[in-house]
Amino acid sequence: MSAVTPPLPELSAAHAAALLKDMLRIRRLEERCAQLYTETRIRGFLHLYIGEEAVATGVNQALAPEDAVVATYREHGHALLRGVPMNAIMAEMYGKQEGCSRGRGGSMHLFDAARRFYGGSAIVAGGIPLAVGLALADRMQGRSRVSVCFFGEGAVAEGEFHESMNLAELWRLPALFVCENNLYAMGTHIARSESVTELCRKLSAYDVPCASVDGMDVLAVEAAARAAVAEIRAGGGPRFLECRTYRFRAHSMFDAQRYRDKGEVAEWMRRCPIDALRQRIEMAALLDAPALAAIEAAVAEEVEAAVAFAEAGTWEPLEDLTRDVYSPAEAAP
Amino acid sequence: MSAVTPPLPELSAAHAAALLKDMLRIRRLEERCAQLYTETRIRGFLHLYIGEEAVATGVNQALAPEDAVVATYREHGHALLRGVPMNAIMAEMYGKQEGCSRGRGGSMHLFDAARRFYGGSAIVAGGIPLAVGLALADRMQGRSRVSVCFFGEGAVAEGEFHESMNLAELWRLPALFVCENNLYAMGTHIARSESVTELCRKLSAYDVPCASVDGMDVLAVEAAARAAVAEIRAGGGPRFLECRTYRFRAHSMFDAQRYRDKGEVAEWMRRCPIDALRQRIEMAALLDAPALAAIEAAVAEEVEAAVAFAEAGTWEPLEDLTRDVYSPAEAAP
Amino acid sequence: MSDAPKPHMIQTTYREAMRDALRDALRSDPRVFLMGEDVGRYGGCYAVSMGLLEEFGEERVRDTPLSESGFVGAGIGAALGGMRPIVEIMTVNFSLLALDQIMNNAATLRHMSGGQFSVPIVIRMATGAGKQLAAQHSHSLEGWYAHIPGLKVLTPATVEDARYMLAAALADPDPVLIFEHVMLYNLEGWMPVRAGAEPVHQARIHRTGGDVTLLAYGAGFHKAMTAADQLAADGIEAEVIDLRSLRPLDDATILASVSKTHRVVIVDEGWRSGGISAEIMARIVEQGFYELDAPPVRVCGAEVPIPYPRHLEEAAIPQPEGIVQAVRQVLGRG
Amino acid sequence: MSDAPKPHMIQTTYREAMRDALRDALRSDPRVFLMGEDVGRYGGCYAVSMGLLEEFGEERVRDTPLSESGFVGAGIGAALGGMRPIVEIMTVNFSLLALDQIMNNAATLRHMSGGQFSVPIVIRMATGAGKQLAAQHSHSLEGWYAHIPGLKVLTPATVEDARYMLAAALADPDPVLIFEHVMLYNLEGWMPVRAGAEPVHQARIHRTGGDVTLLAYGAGFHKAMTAADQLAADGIEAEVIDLRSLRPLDDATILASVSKTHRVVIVDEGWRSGGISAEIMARIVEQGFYELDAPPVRVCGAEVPIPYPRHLEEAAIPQPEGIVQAVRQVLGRG
Ligand SMILES: Cc1ncc(C[n+]2csc(CCOP(=O)(O)OP(=O)(O)O)c2C)c(N)n1
Ligand SMILES: Cc1ncc(C[n+]2csc(CCOP(=O)(O)OP(=O)(O)O)c2C)c(N)n1
Ligand SMILES: [Mg+2]
Ligand SMILES: [Mg+2]
Repeated sequence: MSAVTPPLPELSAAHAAALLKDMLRIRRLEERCAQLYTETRIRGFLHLYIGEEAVATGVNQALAPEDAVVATYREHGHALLRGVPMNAIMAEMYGKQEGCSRGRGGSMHLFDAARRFYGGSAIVAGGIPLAVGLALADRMQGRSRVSVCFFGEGAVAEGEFHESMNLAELWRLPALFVCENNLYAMGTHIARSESVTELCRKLSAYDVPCASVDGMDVLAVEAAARAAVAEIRAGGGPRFLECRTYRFRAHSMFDAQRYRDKGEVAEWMRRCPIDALRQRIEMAALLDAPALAAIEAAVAEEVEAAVAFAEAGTWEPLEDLTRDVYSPAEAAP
Repeated sequence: MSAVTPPLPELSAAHAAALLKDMLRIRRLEERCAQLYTETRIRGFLHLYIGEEAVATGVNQALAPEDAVVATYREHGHALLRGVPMNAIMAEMYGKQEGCSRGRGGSMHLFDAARRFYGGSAIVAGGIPLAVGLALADRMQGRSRVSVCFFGEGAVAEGEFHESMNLAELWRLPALFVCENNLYAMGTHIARSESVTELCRKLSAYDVPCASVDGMDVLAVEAAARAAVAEIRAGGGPRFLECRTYRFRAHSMFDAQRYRDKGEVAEWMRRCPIDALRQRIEMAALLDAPALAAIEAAVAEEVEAAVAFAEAGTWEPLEDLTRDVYSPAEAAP
Repeated sequence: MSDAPKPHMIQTTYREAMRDALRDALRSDPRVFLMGEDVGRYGGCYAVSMGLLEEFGEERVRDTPLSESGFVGAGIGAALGGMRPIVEIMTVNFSLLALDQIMNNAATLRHMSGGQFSVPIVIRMATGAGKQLAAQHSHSLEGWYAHIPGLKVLTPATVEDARYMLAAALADPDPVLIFEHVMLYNLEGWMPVRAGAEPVHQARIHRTGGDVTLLAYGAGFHKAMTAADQLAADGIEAEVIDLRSLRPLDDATILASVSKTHRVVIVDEGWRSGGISAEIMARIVEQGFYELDAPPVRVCGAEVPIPYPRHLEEAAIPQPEGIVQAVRQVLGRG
Repeated sequence: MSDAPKPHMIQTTYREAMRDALRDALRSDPRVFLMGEDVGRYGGCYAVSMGLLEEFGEERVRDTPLSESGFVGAGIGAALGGMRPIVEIMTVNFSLLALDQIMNNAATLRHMSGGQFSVPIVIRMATGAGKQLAAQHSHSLEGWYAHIPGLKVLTPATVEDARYMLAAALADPDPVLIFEHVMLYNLEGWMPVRAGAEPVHQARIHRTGGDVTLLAYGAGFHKAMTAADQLAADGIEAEVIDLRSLRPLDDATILASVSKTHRVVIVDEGWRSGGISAEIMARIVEQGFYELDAPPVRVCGAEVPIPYPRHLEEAAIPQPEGIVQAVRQVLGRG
């Protein structure tokens, strides 16, 4: 929680711009989604990543296109940065068949086979064994890809988390586990759900090397992720990365937030990862005001285009309801 | 694995005799059961505790009659020492209605409500949350009882184990978790199922205090259990006790034992807990040969009486098959 | 008995009724406690337990970590240890993680111990589709749970049952699962003030009619009532029965109605194949084959993971129109 | 086609047939691997995979820790990643621990991703009672699994199906569960040597007869055959059908037989209420009501946790005598 900004020897203007744009794309997309939710264009659950953008953005820097990602129901940002077009994401939010899951998944179930984005898993911890299996497949097939799994600190209480860590280390699999520790699982603070709150101590039970970084600092996340991914690719087995972060919004769209106080929220909001990066950029004079404005403008344009795309999208015909329960050519039950 | 015997300042003749008798009761009971199995008087699975008797015996010394025990399918010894009559155990092995579970459970499901013996659970790790709940009930009702759960090292890989450790420490429950680490889960050596084999490292992930003792030394187990139970009763929260032991027989009655070599088995057999205690007794001249023979004779008599009891037992009538699926209609809980 | 005093009636919502039931239970029996994810500080994911933490404290309104198998198993253990736990699994979708404990321990302990141990646990879960929560958050598995001997399965559909079934479940020495349909929490209704629960394993005839028997439960019951209204406008009198309990099923009430109407439509939001509708159909055939003028018709959930968009979700679960159509089919007026 | 060449016949056991099937699969496709508890060093808890570790090594015959949810989930992930995992859950009794992965991931991913992802996993489990293993080790849940859309459920009852169903399951792009009844592993039988699998989702008529249709699967199929022999001695000709696949069910074969015999007995070792027998009955009634001369009769597992003693275990599951009696009942000769 230190306010001291470490020096940034290697931050180029281009890289700064890229990181800022990535985070802004997530932020603006989701702000727009929240608005669309109140307008009932988007329904169901909508879990916003606002405040946590540095985590997906930093980790994504370390990944190659062929790497796989498994995420949770709070995955819009991850999908976006992995290359799923914003249009397809927004159409999915609307439930339109132009969406990246044909409209069937909505906010919680973004998928994209071509980008190796495996969802969008809405059972807490349920995606972790999938990542173990994806990594196992790579190891057995002699590929040097990395499988990355994102999940919240709430998932650490689930037995599946522990089974998965053991399997990953036992089999020395090329997997990166990224815990987005935003302190709360819905309304439950980690101190009320874990007898030990330092997550790295969980990992020492499995010998999985663990690092804990400031998840509000995109550069810190990037550095830690790069180090971890390099080790994984070098055959070092799995790595665990705890990113200490905070969600600025309610758990899903609305909740009374009786479980945390406004002061705490305000304090974390002062550490907004986007503001922080912008400040660094300004302090180091990496980008000037027009350049920053151009990024915002480009993002705004992308978001509005996505809304238009989603609005223009079409509903999957009712006759297709049972399509894809099974693969084609196989008899339905 | 040290062969040096520590001094035994406090071992009285009476205590030595009691411990020896307890272990012999288990050993001789099970040897007889094995024989009865080959004669097809006992059917189904039969998991023998032979070689591991020091664990149940040592831990039992630390318990009061009102304490609760949850065990596994390898629980004949635990039931016996908790006071379930050998007759009722043997009749249960036969499937006779005079058995401690009315004959319905057999070897894997010994129960005794009066002795607070909660089974006899045949799903690996499935009993651990039960012990957490029993301890929770005691804590909520302000009782100072202890709930003890026995399980094998194989259970540590199950997610439920981890969920339970966290709950127990989070709620500071009066529970003792005893891991009978006999190195194998069926045919799988712990080194092939756990990335970290020092079990106490798992517990540090939850801040549950852990001790690891020589499970072939009944006095060492007793001392560790007494210390742990005293702390639990004093309100110190849960404790974990790893007892390093070995099963001398196959997993259930027969297996090819292709998974371990004869030399390893022989080496552990030289550390037989009963022989070890007998040696100590002899070296310290605590009991003379007639006294030892009397113990053996008493145990033999008890075993043969149990066999006779079981043989004379009766089959539950077919009409009772569905009795007790539900409570009688008007029973109040 | 028409001059017996009418019970005092009050208006409430399903959510409030459920909360009142919980409050009552916590007040009247010190052994009762409520445990589950976010039941305390958060007030329950569907706000059912809002305010209870303040009244009863953290011990008795106990937030748990995300450890479904662990805390359901702990609830079973606490029940064995003399408590009367009400365990809330946030939704049925997460209950699969606790199924081993439910089937192999809660449902089994009594029989396999030769009757020595009862497991007086109540497990509540939200169930059902309708909120556009997609494939992993929209299961209707209450009928599937009804397969398991040793369990009882209740499906309160009315504010009255939301208010009174819990007490009956707590009075039961055996494990009882209560399935609360997510679309019912906002339901408003009138209910009589009672001292205790009505027998919970009896189906209730909510509307009498001689042309066809409509069997339903949970949210589907309300759709059946809507369908019955539409049918009545057309001169078709449906007898609508709220099953209330899926295990045990109230065969007697079902068969009596079938013997009167000779035609049956069964409504079940769960997946069709192997659902509770099949069991009901089998029992009607076994016990009332010669009473049937036509094969019973099932109106069930489509055999798909429930999709997110509203039009597909609606198409995937029973709707009044589908029920009306099924009635016409069974009456040969398709 | 009576002059077509007879396939070459060989004698084997169910266990060996299954092992040969595994060996074949491992030999013919490098993407295939076997994973589960004690499949390697121990040789499989029912000795099915004995010797495979030696031939294929630890990577492809992969022992796992006791982590059912973890390794089933890992199998699903490996399938997504291009492998063709065969995951063995030692017995169905432990599969409840992995049910979330099976229902919420394996069965669901394809539909909810809009058809982008297939999950070509095969999950094998031993199932059933008969070995006096008592309440927690004797479940018959294959019919219950058949409720879940997205899964296929196979129940090989013969050495031939033990030998050839696996290849078909592996060729299927969707998740397939294979239930191997524990009482069948020692079964000996003759089977034809084939190049590939017969269509696995078709029921097979093993014995033709005009008086009654006997529907069964798994170990129950053999009991039905025994019953048919006894009935034949009495002049009653039963048509015995091995269902082979519980999801999908082969309605066509079932209904064709019902149209011929007009009377049906269904044998299912699972618990009666809400079992697959109810679904079969429902389909027969829906599609063949007017063909029925009498209500179908179910011979099912008793609704109890299976007890340990032999006499009670036998009483708790279908036996030939009960099947014979049910046939007499359905023929009105009770
Ligand atoms: C197994 C399971 N239990 C409960 C839920 C309901 N639920 C959805 S999100 C959530 C909180 C998860 O918190 P965390 O893992 O910290 O992730 P975050 O939402 O903070 O990103 C809960 C309890 C669920 N989806 N799955
Ligand atoms: C959940 C579950 N998985 C698998 C099994 C099958 N099984 C029975 S005992 C056993 C080995 C358990 O080993 P461990 O916990 O070390 O206890 P031990 O038998 O060595 O005393 C296995 C795999 C089971 N009973 N339950
Ligand atoms: Mg969180
Ligand atoms: Mg062991």
